[in-house]
Amino acid sequence: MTEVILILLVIFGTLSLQFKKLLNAVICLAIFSLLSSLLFYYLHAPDVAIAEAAVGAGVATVLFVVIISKTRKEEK
Amino acid sequence: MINVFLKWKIVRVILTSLYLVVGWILFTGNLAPFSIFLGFTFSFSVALFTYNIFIEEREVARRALLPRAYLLLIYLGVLIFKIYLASFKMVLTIITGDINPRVVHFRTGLRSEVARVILANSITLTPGTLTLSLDQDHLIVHWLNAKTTHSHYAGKLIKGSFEFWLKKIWI
Amino acid sequence: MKESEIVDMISRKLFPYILLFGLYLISYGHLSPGGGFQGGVVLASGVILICLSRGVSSAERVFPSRKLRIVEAEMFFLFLLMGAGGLLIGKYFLENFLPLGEAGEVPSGGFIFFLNIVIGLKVGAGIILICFYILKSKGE
Amino acid sequence: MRILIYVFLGLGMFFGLLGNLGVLRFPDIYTRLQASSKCGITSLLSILIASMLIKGITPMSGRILVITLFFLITSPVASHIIGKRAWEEGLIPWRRKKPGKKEN
Amino acid sequence: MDLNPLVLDIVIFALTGISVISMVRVIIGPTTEDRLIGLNLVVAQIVGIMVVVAVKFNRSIYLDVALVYAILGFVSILAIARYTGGKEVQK
Repeated sequence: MTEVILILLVIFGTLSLQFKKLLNAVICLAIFSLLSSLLFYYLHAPDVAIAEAAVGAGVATVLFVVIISKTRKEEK
Repeated sequence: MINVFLKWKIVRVILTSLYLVVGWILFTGNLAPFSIFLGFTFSFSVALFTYNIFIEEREVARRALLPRAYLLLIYLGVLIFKIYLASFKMVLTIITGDINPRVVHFRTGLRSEVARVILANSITLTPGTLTLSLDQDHLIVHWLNAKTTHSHYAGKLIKGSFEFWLKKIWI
Repeated sequence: MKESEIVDMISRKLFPYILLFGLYLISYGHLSPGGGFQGGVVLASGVILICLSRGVSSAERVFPSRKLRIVEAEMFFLFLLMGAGGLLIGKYFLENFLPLGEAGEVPSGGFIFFLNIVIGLKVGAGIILICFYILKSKGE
Repeated sequence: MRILIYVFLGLGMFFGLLGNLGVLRFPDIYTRLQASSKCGITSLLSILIASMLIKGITPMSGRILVITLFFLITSPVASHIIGKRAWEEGLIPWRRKKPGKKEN
Repeated sequence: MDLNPLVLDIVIFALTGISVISMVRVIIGPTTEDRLIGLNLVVAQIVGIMVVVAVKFNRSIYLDVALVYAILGFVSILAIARYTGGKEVQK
């Protein structure tokens, strides 16, 4: 179980660096933090999982999206 | 005149905190007296801030605040049964790949806002239909297996018996 | 962009429940994987939901940013004061000076309960303020 | 009771798999949204009902009930938001080309 | 009711495999909306995994994480869909 999640983490980490359009990178980062939250949860650390889910997937995504909508959308 | 508004405000705060206490007890599952006391305190303090958003000033119909609970339960059962039916139909559609999508417009006769929103959500959950927009009483629906594009008949086919039940619950 | 009626209604009815759930996470912090920080973030996410669906001005009418600034500063002061109370009564900074209850019940942690509430309100007020400033800014 | 639990767990995995196949197979965004909104919620609902049946009447199944109600309320709203965004952006729905059919 | 724990393990693995399939849509989706559909599905399946893991470990407090993730996934999808219109829809 944990091996599968670790492989997926590597895949999504590299994908979020690869995308040229910033919004897609933000979506990949949301899935990245979701998977790391699941990893913590499976390893019996639910408080870290709550903090990761709350900050990484909720508030950070909202802030990234709002800031991207107010600046340029493509990476140069 | 000011007295009526004050009374209405007090009623709204009490109703909001009662709704919240039900959620608290259902979630904590802890019937110790201190926990219930904590639930009442927190619900009242949250209700003091948010009563104006939870129940707006113009929602004064009695049925809108206190729907008929037993009919609501029956409605939930019917809805879950229809969701399963819809999913089997969707699986058949996925396997055969036989689709004919159209976009249909129609109107609904419901007056209560909550009932309209629940009607739109139920339409999203039932076979092959997806609400794209809800503006006052005008719905735009994407239909996967369109049989007709006439507005009236399409509305009759899509809404089914939901509108009848919702009218009984909320009006 | 005009927001549709569905999103407006659902976020209106969901908002108090999310606040109550944040308060649950804060107050059960010593029994469950919650705690002050996580509960504060959930409180802030409820306000973000209202900001996204009805606009910043509607959320600012409920929680005025001037009062939020006062709350954030005072909660930090209160935290220091409670730590100093431990220093005065017992030996260490942040030492417990309230009676302990039975294990597994809510009032079992001494003053961890009050400490969690203070931290939760401070974190919630801080994140709400950050979101207000970013959502109101004009951009490029 | 045990058979019922197995049936619900099996239904959850069946619908999840086929819903994903539909999402991969359908031609445009609205039809994909149809597949995801039906089969996704049915798979989750079956798994939650099965875990409620495993636990019986305990505080734990009360919490699972809260999660179920939350998903029944918010999942259609999420698919409605995505559909509305695509509709306002002006994406044209896919339509089957059939010579005999009359265009409206 | 006590169940064979192997069954729950199989269910967890199967759900992980299903969510991998729906991550494919996130990777290859041509438009942003396709990626959002994938994100919505992944959130639902991961909440399912969390509930099944909590039932397997028999810990009631683990369910808090699932509910927190359900709330915040909804908020993030709402933010992405609302704040980033395409060409002419600009806030």
